[in-house]
Amino acid sequence: MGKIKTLADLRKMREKLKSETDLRDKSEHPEDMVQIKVAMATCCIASGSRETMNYIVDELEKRNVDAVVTQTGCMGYCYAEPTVEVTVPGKEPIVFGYVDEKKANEIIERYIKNGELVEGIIPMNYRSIEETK
Amino acid sequence: MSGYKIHLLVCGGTGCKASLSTAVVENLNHEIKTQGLDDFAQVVTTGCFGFCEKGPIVKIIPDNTFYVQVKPEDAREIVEEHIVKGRKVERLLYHDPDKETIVSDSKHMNFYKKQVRIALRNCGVIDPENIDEYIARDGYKALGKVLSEKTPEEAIKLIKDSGLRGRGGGGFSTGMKWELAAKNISDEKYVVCNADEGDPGAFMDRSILEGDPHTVVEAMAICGYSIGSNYGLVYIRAEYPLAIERLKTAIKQARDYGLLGNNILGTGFKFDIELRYGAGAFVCGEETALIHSMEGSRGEPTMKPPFPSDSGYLGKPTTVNNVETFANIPVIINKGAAWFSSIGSEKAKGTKVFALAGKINNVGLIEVPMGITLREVIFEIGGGIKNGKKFKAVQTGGPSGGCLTEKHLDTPIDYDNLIAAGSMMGSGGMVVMDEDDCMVDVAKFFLDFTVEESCGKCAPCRIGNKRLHEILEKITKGNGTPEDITRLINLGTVIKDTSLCGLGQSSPNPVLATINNFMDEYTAHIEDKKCPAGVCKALMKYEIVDENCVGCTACARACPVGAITGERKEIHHIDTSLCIKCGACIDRCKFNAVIIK
Amino acid sequence: MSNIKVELKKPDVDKIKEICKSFNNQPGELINVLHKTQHTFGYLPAEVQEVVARELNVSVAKVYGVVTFYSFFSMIPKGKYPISVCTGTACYVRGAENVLDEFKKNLKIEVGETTGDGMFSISCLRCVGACGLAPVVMVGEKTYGRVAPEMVSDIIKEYTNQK
Amino acid sequence: MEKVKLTIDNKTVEVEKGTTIYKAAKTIGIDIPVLCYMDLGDLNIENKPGGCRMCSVEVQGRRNLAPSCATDVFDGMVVNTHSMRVLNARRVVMELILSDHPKDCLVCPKSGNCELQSLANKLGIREIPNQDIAEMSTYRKDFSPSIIRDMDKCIMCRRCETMCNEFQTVGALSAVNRGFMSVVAPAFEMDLEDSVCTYCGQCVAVCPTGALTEVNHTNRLIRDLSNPNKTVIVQTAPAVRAALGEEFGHKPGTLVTGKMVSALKQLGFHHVFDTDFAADLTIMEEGTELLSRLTRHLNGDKSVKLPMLTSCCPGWVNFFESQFTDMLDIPSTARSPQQMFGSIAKTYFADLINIPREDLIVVSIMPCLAKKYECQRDEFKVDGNPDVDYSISTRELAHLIKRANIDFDSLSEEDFDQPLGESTGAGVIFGTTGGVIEAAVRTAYELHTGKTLQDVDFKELRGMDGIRHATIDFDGQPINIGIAHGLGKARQLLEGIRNGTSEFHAIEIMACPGGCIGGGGQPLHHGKFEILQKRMEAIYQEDKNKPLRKSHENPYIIKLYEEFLGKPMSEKAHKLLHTHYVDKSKKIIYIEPKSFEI
Repeated sequence: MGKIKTLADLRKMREKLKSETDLRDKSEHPEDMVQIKVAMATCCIASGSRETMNYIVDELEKRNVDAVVTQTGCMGYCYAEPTVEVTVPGKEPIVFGYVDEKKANEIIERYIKNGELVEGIIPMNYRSIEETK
Repeated sequence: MSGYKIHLLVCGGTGCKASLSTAVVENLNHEIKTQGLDDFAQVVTTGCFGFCEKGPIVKIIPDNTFYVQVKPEDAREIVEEHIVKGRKVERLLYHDPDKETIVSDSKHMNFYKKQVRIALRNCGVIDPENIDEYIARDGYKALGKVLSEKTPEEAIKLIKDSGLRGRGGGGFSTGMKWELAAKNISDEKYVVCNADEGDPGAFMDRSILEGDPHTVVEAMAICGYSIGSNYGLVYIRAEYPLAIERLKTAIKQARDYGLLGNNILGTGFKFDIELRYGAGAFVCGEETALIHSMEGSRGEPTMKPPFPSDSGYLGKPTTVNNVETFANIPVIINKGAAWFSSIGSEKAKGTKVFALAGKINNVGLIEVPMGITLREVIFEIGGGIKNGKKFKAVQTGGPSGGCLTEKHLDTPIDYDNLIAAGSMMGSGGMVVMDEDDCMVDVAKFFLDFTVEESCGKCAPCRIGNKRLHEILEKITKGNGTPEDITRLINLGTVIKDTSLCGLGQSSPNPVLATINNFMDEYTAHIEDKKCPAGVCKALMKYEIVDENCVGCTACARACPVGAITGERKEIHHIDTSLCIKCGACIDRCKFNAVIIK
Repeated sequence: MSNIKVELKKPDVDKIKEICKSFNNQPGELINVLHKTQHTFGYLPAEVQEVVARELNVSVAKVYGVVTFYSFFSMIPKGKYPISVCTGTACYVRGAENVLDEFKKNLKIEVGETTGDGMFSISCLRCVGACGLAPVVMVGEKTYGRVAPEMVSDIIKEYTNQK
Repeated sequence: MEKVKLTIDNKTVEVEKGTTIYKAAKTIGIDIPVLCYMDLGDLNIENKPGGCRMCSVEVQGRRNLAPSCATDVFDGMVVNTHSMRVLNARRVVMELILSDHPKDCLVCPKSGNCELQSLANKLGIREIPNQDIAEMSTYRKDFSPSIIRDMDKCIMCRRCETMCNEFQTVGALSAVNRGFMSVVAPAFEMDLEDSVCTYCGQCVAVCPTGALTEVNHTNRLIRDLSNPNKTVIVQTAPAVRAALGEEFGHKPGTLVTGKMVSALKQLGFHHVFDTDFAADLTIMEEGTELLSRLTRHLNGDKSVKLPMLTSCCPGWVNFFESQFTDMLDIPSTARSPQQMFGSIAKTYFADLINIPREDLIVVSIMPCLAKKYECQRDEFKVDGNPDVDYSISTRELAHLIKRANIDFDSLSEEDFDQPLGESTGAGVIFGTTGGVIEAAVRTAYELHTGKTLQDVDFKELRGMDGIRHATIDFDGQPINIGIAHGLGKARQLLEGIRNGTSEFHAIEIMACPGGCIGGGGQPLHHGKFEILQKRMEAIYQEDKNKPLRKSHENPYIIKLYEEFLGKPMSEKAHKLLHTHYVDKSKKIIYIEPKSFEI
């Protein structure tokens, strides 16, 4: 490990490292940011939900969107896997089905960033995944 | 970029380690590997989460799931269920005893709701052995800021303006302390971190050192810059091996990064830190005693003045602050004096870390804003009294403090209010007592501690505390007289009035406070020869209830001194003059025929 | 003072000298030196203190004064399995006293003593900081939490069985 | 110097900044009681641990009471030294101290002369509450040849520790243990005899209670004096006559030589002799040795070590025997005057009066406690019979005189007996720092140069500074002389010799402040320097009064050599008047093979 010789070095280093622990801070205040829950049961993983999740996490970061991506159990819409629930602050949660990378891209760009509605919404008969328990 | 989508934070504090949290980490790592999730999920050993009652704690980020009392064998289920399938392991979640509900994240737990974490900001969040994680969370930013943007005078003024007061007990303004040392002109000055936390039942400093050692390193360097010192010493209890290790690691990492040593951050400022070990003497928490101990002598306090800021370590100007005080410094520098002083009460700014212990549901480490009430701390954060018993008192300030009772529950906690209530802030130990605790016995317990820990230098403390203890012993044996109370009060007052250092000046507090608040218990011991809480053995009487006794002779056979007589199938009898109150008969009797009166 | 007379072999004396030297033979480092020496030898018999005094050029009386001031230093060897009962406040109110009594009764030694076979010694310590587990007992490096008097004989058996 | 104004007991007082309340009060006649406090003034030793809290006073605006001995005054300070809060506190703390102190005052050696006892009396302590349940801290009683440690009586004033470590740098004593069982003791609480103690007695001299006392031989003396089969003779050291009067109410510095002799005769000694005689003899031997070493050295003999150190102080001898064992060949081999006297008494004088040495009891009156040990050394015994049977201190003698109802003041002045009672002024000044070397110079100069000194007063060798040096011109040959009193100062000179920076030819060392006049067996000076100064003046006065002031002119000395010894440094002189030194450092490392290995 090299020495941190100047203040600028320290700042650069901090910026670089921040993402490593950012998650821990963000998760303390999920209500302030976009929350994305990816269903991650065995059935979902089989249909590629892990790839979807990885894609979403990386893309959000690249596009500077403050969001928390968590995983959750099977939402029960196995026909539409991978499924993803998105909660934008101040709005009701919405569940999307068949979320592959392309779909995910669309959700981020259109729904999350611009508030436009995107196709593929699964009709809601519940309020939030957590509360179904 | 950031490789890990999921972080599993596992508490690596002393308490959780004692409950095998190291094995939990190992097993989690193993399971993650088995599942092939190495680049997806990361296990981080962090410092104390504070909720020691329910340790070991495992926290899953980002969904903020808070698992309690996790055993090594639970690792598999956590990984298979939660990490792989995203299903929370319900049986490991916290059960709120009040509402009988399950709370999955710490945010919604009463234990955490009212807490404000400044000194503990990184505890339970970062890996204390990884300087990068500290830097990521604004670590060493404050040092950089002070070195580049502020003169030492400005730095001191900022600390002064924040209203930060010493968290080790005295409550002296930290900024003023720095100013006094800064004003002295000397070829060498020293920054000392007092980590000789000796109060029984207090573990605030240990947790900070274990969970966030870099904050202390950074703060000491800031202090060094402010007062004009290039040399820091941490006086740490030898009984804290984990804290020592982590601090050593932190110092080494800081040196490797050039954040300690010569020409720090290219500013020309030079600072380094060394460790000195305590060796088991409570009195060394007193700053002059601590300095003598660091110089290799008996840890006997000396008269102040001269204060360490004028003549301290090796006779040079020295600033002594405790761990928690230091832990506040970087945040104050980063967020400003106004921000800090907006937290807390009128007279006491910021937060205070307390170690909650004793007969309370949620034993652990908490950080709350000054001015919070005891009721909030004990009943909301602490979850009330264990086993539904009745609250009797809370002991604050360790052996130097006093007992606070029911009537103090709504007093806002700050330095002055606690003193007014006959106790003190101390370093932050809070031991809760319930109806089963005898307050005379508790006073005796603390005196026993001071007698053992008195350095012996001044007569009132050396002999006086011994005599106080003897009188309490006499009372708990049932030989007390009303004059003993007068004697306790007069003796206690004089010891406080004449002792050399803070130890003796406060050692009679537990006695005086319990006499003040629980005179009825003293009277019961003295007049009625009874211990209402049933603690003082000498005042207990074992009796056999005739109706319940079947004459099985079990008790008589169990009695080690032959105090129980009676023929088979006839009612037995205890000769109280022979009885040594060992309790063997109660244990043996299957018919609840032996009772304690 | 212990009556055990100890013969220091040359390697022992050399070891102590080496420790002193690693602290530059500075009298101010006395406590650090004693820590390290005790760590090496397990305790600090008079003869060891004499060597330390000579090396650091301080009086033996001073070294002894320091050793007897700090409870961490011991002049008698501890048992193979040193038992430390935490008697901090939190442990006390949760019944540490009874646990301690049970150990004393079981091993037939007092606090500060070592059993005849050199297996166990009992000491009290003030707060290991594991108050959540009160009452706490440590045997060597191993910590036992929520110890009840009934558990004492089992804990002891754990070690007597291993030998 | 900056001045501050304050009020003490409603009186205004102005003192220098940095003065303590205690000292400020003293300037206006308010004597605040102290117990652990000790101020050795010019010796620069101030013991103020703040331990006894007897001097507590009330300071307006302060939360607790202030120890006046260790609290500095400030401008506008308002002090009350006798409020009821203060009096109550002092009483309670004194009761506490007494509750851990034996109550055998009636038979305590310090009874009547005990600071604790008189303060307890002043504070009106008449009972000790809860004494029935009060545990006492008790320790093993420790008897050594010179000093008895009865630490049950220790009140932890730490004065002895200060003397032993800071002033003397002997390091025999330290505070040990903690809390209620803390006490001042040698390492491992071993016997003083096994420790590095030099028996200088400075600890005894400052102990406020009966914790540290001298081994008392008065009863043995009375027994011997009442034994018709024994001839009991006495020698008195030079410093005794300059201080004994203080015990009888005389001003410090009053010479009581004649009365002392008279009292000793009344006590029944068969012959009253003078150690000063032996001091003259010492000069003959030591002076000759110095000259011989000097001449050989100046002639280029590298095997001769210089400087030569004096050897008449037994505390000093003990010091280098245990702490400077690499330098055992530097001190003069001459025995001390006490031992030279004993040796001559039990040979020459016993022959003279024709009795076997066993029937002759030689007693010495010494200002010193180390002398008690010295006369027991094996080197100074013949077939187990010591040259000096025992030594009693100035204080013990005073006690004995009072005990015998001798009205000291009305005594007539008497002269010492002959032949061992005649002395010159040179012998007298042995009692003060610088005296031995001055006496040696007087003789060595004349013997070396063959000239007669015009002025025998070497003022440059006198004084009270801890370390002094002077160069004396020996007829063209400059001789560098060093002087130290107090073992701490001696250590400094010795370290200079050890690292080769010393340029002295001869050094005089005395273990006690001021030399023997401040010895551990003298009336207590409580660190008051002016008392030592007066005693010193008395010694030089006595020197001046003497018709003969050079040792080699003492007619009885001349006669002794003619009749008995031959020449200085003769074989006989060697046997009787010289000694050797032993390495005592070994004794603290006890290696007893067996048992434990680590």
